[in-house]
Amino acid sequence: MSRLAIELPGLKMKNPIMPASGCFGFGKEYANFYDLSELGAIAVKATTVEPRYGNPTPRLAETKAGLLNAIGLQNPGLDKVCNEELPWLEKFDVPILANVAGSEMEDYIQVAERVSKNKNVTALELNISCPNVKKGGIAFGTVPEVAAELTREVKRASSVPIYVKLSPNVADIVSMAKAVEQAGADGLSMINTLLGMRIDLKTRKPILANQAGGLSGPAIKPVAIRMIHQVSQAVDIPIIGMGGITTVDDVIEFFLAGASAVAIGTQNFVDPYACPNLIEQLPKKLDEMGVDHVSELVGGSWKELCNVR
Amino acid sequence: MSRLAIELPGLKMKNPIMPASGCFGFGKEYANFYDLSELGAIAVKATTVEPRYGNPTPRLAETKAGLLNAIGLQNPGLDKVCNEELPWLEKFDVPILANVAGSEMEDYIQVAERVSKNKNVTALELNISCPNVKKGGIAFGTVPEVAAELTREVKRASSVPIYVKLSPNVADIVSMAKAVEQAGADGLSMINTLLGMRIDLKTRKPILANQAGGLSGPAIKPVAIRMIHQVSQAVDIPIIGMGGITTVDDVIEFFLAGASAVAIGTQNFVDPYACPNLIEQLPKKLDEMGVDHVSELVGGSWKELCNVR
Amino acid sequence: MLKKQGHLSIVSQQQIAEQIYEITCQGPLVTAMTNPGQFVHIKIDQYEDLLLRRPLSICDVNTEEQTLTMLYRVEGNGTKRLSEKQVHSQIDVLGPLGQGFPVEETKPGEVALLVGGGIGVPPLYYLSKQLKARGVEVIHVLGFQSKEAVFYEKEFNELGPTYVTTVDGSHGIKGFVTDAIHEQNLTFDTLYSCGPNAMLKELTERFADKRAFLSLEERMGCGIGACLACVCHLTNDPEGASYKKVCTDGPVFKVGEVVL
Amino acid sequence: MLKKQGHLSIVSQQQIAEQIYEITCQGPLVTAMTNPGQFVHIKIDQYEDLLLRRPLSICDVNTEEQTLTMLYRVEGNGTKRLSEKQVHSQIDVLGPLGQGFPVEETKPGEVALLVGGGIGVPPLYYLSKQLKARGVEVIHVLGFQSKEAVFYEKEFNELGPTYVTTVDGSHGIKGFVTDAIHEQNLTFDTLYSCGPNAMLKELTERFADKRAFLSLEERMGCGIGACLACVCHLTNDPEGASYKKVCTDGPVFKVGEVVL
Ligand SMILES: Cc1cc2nc3c(=O)[nH]c(=O)nc-3n(C[C@H](O)[C@H](O)[C@H](O)COP(=O)(O)OP(=O)(O)OC[C@H]3O[C@@H](n4cnc5c(N)ncnc54)[C@H](O)[C@@H]3O)c2cc1C
Ligand SMILES: Cc1cc2nc3c(=O)[nH]c(=O)nc-3n(C[C@H](O)[C@H](O)[C@H](O)COP(=O)(O)OP(=O)(O)OC[C@H]3O[C@@H](n4cnc5c(N)ncnc54)[C@H](O)[C@@H]3O)c2cc1C
Ligand SMILES: Cc1cc2nc3c(=O)[nH]c(=O)nc-3n(C[C@H](O)[C@H](O)[C@H](O)COP(=O)(O)O)c2cc1C
Ligand SMILES: Cc1cc2nc3c(=O)[nH]c(=O)nc-3n(C[C@H](O)[C@H](O)[C@H](O)COP(=O)(O)O)c2cc1C
Ligand code: FES
Ligand code: FES
Repeated sequence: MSRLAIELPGLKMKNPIMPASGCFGFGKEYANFYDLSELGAIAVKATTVEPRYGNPTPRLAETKAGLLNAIGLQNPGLDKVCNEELPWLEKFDVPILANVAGSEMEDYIQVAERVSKNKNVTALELNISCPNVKKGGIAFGTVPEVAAELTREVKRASSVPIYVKLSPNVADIVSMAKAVEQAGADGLSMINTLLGMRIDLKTRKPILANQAGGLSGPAIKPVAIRMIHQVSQAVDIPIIGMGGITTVDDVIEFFLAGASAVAIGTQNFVDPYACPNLIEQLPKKLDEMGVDHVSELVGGSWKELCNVR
Repeated sequence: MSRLAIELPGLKMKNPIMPASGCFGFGKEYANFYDLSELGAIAVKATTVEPRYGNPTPRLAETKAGLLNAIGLQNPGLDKVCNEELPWLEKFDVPILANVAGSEMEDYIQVAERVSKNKNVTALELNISCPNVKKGGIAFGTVPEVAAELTREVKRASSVPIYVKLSPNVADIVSMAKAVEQAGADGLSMINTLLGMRIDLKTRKPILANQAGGLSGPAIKPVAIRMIHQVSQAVDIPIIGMGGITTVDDVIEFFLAGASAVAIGTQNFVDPYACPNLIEQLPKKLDEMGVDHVSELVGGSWKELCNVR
Repeated sequence: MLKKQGHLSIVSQQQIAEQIYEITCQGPLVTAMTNPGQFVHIKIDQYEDLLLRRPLSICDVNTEEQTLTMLYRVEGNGTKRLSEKQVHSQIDVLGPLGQGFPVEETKPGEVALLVGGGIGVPPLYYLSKQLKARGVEVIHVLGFQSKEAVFYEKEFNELGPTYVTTVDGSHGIKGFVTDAIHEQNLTFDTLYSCGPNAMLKELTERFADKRAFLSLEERMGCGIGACLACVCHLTNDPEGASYKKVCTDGPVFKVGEVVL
Repeated sequence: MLKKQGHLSIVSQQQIAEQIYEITCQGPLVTAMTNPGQFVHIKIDQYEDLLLRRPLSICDVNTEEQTLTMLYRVEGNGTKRLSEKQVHSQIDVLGPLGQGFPVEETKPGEVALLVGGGIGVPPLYYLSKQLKARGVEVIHVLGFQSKEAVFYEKEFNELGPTYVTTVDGSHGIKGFVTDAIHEQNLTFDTLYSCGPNAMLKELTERFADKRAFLSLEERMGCGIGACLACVCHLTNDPEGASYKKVCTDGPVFKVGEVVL
């Protein structure tokens, strides 16, 4: 087994690096740049029952070292995802983490049930934290009991392991994590975006048509690291870490904090080759650090034994 | 009255710009750089009953466009603040917003009662949100009922108006704001720092001795703007806005979001002349925008009439 | 898999009007930039406070010398920092991207009317050169705010008749481009246009039944179709879930195809 | 109110050892930099991803030519970006800051032992020059990791006897500075030192009863005493609330004054 290969529930990965949901569509565009089989996994765009157009434009605004987005879960809907998008991805040798979203519990169940049957979908990512949908969505992500119930139901409906994607917009992330773990989550994905806003001085209005949006990029990395550091010590399920990764040092920092794999979001927009570049740089970095296998780093900032040197 | 002058409960300010608490000590150091009477007000460092050394070092770590700190409420204690620090500031013609902190309700009450009697202290800032103290502190900042009770008691003890400084580490900032407004707060201060962490790749440990710390600086500005935009529409008390201000455009953005005055924190460390520079630049910016008085901008992003062009 | 990203070296940079800069840069990537109306997505420097790339239109290309010229207006931080870059320094360019103007829709001998507004003018230059080379008769109508904002008048004049309008009348015809088209009684076989939305809407109203192509602008993330930042509705489904992406389906669309 | 902040122009910059750079810059601010052991706080560029200033010691000053020389090791992003700055570009400098080495504590004719470790060596150079000018006999012990990391050996040699140690023995005496002091039987009236904490601790243990001054390092925010990032406990109150600030009370302290 290679020094980068890892195995998480449902995800047998060549390396611990995947693009983050919503930042990679269903892979088609990036397939013009490199072979998607190089990736550890792919987290595809959120799928809802019906096709959605999402929010009006402008949907993006840049902030210092950050990006605000209010795409609003635009996606082609369950039918098209299952009949076209996912089958297209079958030609690549890479596990798919399918991101599931909705407004009501029933939506989630319906999407989870059907999407999890696609042969390349080996795990689901439960998006309980998208800040850009108005109904339901946000409550799922901030109340432990509600998140737990949703997790339980989706777990029942799904034929593959499920990762719950946590929102950072909470006072107590550990309670959220423990609640969904107890409800049967096989893993966690964290973090989703922080809620933010920018106002245009000329128009004197928020830049985003939706007013508020989700903040991603390097600006939020310290929040992600802190949350993963806390949560990884409190739960026994693995964490897919994300939030502001741009360099291989960032990747290592997420592992040390307690992530078992990482996802790259915004950086794909800055550099379409972001994921393969990081995959290429990782072994060299492990050499520098004197580490044989990437998994040795997981939780290194709080596990006593790992702190060699 | 000058086009910059504003009047908030307890704070009769020449201009709407003040240094933020904890980023300006008790003013002595910056008095070497400029005349403190130029400032709209001064938010001094948090005061607790007893002197505190605070956290072990390292206490600071830089992040992309941000700063993590874990000072830990170091301060000379109530006696020395009232007998030395505050009297020293009396020679300047500037209202003092005294930041009050503690671990127990009684601490807050004791500090508030005595500090508010100092003749240049014209308002208190209730620090219910400092992420760097382990006991009590954090709960005050995340549970509306607890924050309300504290506000009520401190309000009773204080002889001057009180501003409650809100923590951004909550799922629902509006509930917090409304709870303390109902409990008698005269104004709000927001935002305090976001909880974050950085891990050192060489030592494989968190850089801060305290592990986690508070994230400030440009990275958090979109979160501050979003929260002020939400809260200012939901309450009737004024907001002192802060979080990542570095330029005069940032100042305007906070006003448009709904702040009535602003505080400058981290930027004082980058540029010791940050506050006087912004005060100097503000009138020119108002000219550019065709605005007579700075208060016309308050809430401009959501107030219909204000959106002239 | 085509290599669409690389570093170009700046060979010249100068201010040519109020807030308007002309930048020329060089590198092998340029050889693929043959379609006017396409754009490139630029990472201005490596400092991460300025996170995203910035989209700029191709204004002129010399494939032999592998040089790309762009014109841009200093709007915010990104374009400001671009304007401060020195000759010989590098910029990270992704492109060419998107669907450009269909040159082949206009037959040799036909008349093409090229209508540009403000910073929408640049892509029309490369378009005009290609149309002219093809034997198309080109007429330009270029709208600006005021005299100080006018650029490339001489360059366009060398390719064909050029009417410049300014809103304040300080140069050329006073008014908007549509006023000039009306006043001068300009007729055409194909209309190509790029500029502010208000202008494109006006042109759509007048020439919806004509052979016309409009280039749109929208805030972009990836520039390659993945992030869904830049979508617009279709005219035949204005409220529905169908959509086009400005970055990959556009920026040039047939008149009336998408909702402006 | 003294003006302590301004822009200096870089007049030279070169690599002088592995990861070590020498930078010299010029401007009126330099005239105030008369006390060795003081430091300056540098804003490397205006890009906000690198937020804070970086503290660097004054290594040499020419008040007549208004030039300041600093030596630094490329550690992270800030020093890396500093190393990429071109001659003639500007850096924003706050300083001189802090309390330097008390030159006047050593009388003419007395012996001063200057002990530096790694990137703690730079401030000793300006100190040595001033001591020598005062008629003090200076001896230097400079410790490095290895041969490749050694710098300014010649420069120190010109001022007085200089013992260089390397941990791996690849140059000079093998071992630590304390080994060299012991082996060479070096005696002194005053000890001045700057270097890693472990070295300062070792020196404190040996020479606590001597006239000795140590320069400390701590992560800094403001550099002027306001943020309380850089505090340390006092030896006579090691758990209490009393404290000293490295940036304003230090970086130089009397041996045994503060907890290392
Ligand atoms: C296909 C296309 C072609 C373009 N061609 C040109 C050109 O040739 N010359 C030129 O001067 N400008 C052109 N623009 C507009 C140009 O991209 C923006 O002016 C520029 O991105 C502003 O960046 P900034 O950092 O200076 O402004 P800021 O306001 O600081 O930018 C912040 C963010 O908003 C985005 N943004 C701001 N304004 C616009 C806008 N009008 N359109 C799209 N994104 C925007 C930026 O890309 C960035 O992500 C084009 C835009 C598009 C979509
Ligand atoms: C009084 C004083 C004098 C100094 N003099 C010199 C000198 O002459 N030459 C030299 O090479 N170095 C000196 N240092 C250390 C130098 O400040 C750091 O190496 C430098 O700040 C690292 O910045 P960076 O961006 O490269 O590293 P990063 O690790 O990216 O820095 C991140 C943050 O940590 C801080 N930091 C990191 N390491 C240190 C450190 N060792 N000490 C203080 N802050 C640190 C930085 O200032 C910055 O805020 C001095 C430090 C102090 C306190
Ligand atoms: C444009 C955009 C769209 C996103 N869409 C989704 C989504 O559909 N589902 C989801 O779970 N997360 C979505 N996210 C969040 C990312 O997956 C990721 O959690 C977040 O951006 C933090 O990572 P980053 O800083 O690397 O971008 C989106 C993020 C961005 C920037
Ligand atoms: C070093 C440091 C110390 C701080 N100490 C305090 C404090 O004692 N009391 C308080 O209410 N806020 C404190 N804060 C928070 C600031 O007042 C401010 O709310 C926050 O830093 C956001 O503003 P900024 O981004 O402009 O720094 C501190 C912030 C920093 C960076
Ligand atoms: S910019 Fe990303 S889809 Fe068009
Ligand atoms: S660095 Fe701010 S007090 Fe010393």
